[in-house]
Amino acid sequence: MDFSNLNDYDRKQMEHLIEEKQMKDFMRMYSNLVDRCFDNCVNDFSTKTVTSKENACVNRCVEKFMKLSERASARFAGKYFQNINIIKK
Amino acid sequence: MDFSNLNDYDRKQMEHLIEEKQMKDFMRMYSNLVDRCFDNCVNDFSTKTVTSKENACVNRCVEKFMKLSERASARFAGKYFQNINIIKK
Amino acid sequence: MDFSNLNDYDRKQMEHLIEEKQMKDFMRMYSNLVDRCFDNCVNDFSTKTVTSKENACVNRCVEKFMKLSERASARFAGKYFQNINIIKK
Amino acid sequence: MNFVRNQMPPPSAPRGQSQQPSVNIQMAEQELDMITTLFNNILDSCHKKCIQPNYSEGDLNKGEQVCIDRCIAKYFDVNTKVGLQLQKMEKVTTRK
Amino acid sequence: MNFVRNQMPPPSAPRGQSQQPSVNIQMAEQELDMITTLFNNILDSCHKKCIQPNYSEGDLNKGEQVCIDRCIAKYFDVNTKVGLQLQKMEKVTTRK
Amino acid sequence: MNFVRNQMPPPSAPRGQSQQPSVNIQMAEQELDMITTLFNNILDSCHKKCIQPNYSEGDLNKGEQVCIDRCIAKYFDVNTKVGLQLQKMEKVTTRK
Repeated sequence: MDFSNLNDYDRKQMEHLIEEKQMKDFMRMYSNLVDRCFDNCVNDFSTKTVTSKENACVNRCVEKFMKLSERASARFAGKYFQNINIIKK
Repeated sequence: MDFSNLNDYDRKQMEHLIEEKQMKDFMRMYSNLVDRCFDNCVNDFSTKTVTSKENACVNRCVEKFMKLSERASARFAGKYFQNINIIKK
Repeated sequence: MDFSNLNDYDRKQMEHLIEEKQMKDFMRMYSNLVDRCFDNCVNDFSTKTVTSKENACVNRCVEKFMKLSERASARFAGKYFQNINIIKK
Repeated sequence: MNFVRNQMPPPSAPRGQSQQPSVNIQMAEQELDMITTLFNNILDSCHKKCIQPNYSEGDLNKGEQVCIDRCIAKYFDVNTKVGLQLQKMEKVTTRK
Repeated sequence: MNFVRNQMPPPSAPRGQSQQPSVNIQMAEQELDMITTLFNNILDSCHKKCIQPNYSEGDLNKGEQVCIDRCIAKYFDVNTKVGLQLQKMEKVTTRK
Repeated sequence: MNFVRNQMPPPSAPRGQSQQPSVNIQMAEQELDMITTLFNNILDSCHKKCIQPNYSEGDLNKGEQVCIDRCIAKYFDVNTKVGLQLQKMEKVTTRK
């Protein structure tokens, strides 16, 4: 993504767009994470309170996902550089 | 969601935005409902006509979902008020 | 979708909108196809290279989906004409 | 989604005929989105119902072709029926 | 999503009070999207957890009603807990 | 999605070089969306393939780490191969 051919006006607009998209992406990630951890961890509906067992599971689920995201970020950037030439015809 | 600090122009814009989002959300709900009820109820591909059994299933599927949505709406509003203080730091 | 009541300005805008949506829809289809074929075909993580078996599976997966899409396009247009009167009250 | 350009559905009078460009565009856009969503959902559902995920070959075999045709017809009908049912429920509860 | 219009949550002071219309609209829109997404996810998850897909009848039976109420309460709590955990992790890694 | 800011990919000449701001922005936005979607799909798929949903602990164990690395590499390759296959099919059917 080469931004050097964008004039100053475009660059500002692009920066604002990236900020907006990062916010939206964070919200999406948050919603999906809640959904994932709820689906996997919460199965006891004999009570309306989250049990300590379910709580611990959710905790580990969130931590595990964020660690996955961290690792994937690093590997992804590496792979992106490798592949950029193949994808562009 | 406090709209009292929005001026008249913003308020009109926000009302229009809510209308547009409600329309989009209804369309989304409709598409998802068709998908859900089709996936769960229609499994007989020995014919291209929806059987009466499948028809009845779809009927109940739609009714069940709308009743769920109705109940969830009520509970959701209640829980939202309860939690609004915890989420806001 | 009757465009005959749109003036020239609207018609241009609509054409541009359709182009933009077709591009977005192609990107969405591409992402979903990669996801589907990866999920179904790639299961051997004893190596970081895609095996020839997995490769062949992905190939057939893509071909199968595009053929489905082709056939569905034809049937869909037909059914759309049939149903257009029932849906419009 | 080429069928949109190549095979235009029969004319349909838009509600609330108005000369304002944005309203016509908005309605046309909404209809386009509905059609696209419906088509993509049909692809997904009928792939799930009719195609084995082992992909023994790239072509659609005869069984898959028949299944797909019937699946599409049925999906359309369910789409219509659900729409009519929702309309009926709206009138009963006047929730709009 | 009628609860948005009918039951407004208690007032909450927006951060960075500003007279620029677009910022206020943007924040209000973001909050609206969060609420809508949360509600729709609750519908999906609680349907999955509480409702049998054989649809023996159209009404919700007593068991389903109780399950749904508890499911919604639990989903809300998990939503809050995950939010707080992410905040704590942010402060630790200052990744923002 | 911080990698977007911190690690810019090598420069790529946009097609149809034009001085119109909106075209450059549009293309940059499209590329950004593609990257974001690809990343999020990788997270989803590799979570499904490599992580047991019982969450016995919060850390990634060695086996999961290795699986994840290989999963990401493979996903990227499949992403490329599918892209090339679609291009080849386009030329054959000239459907565009």
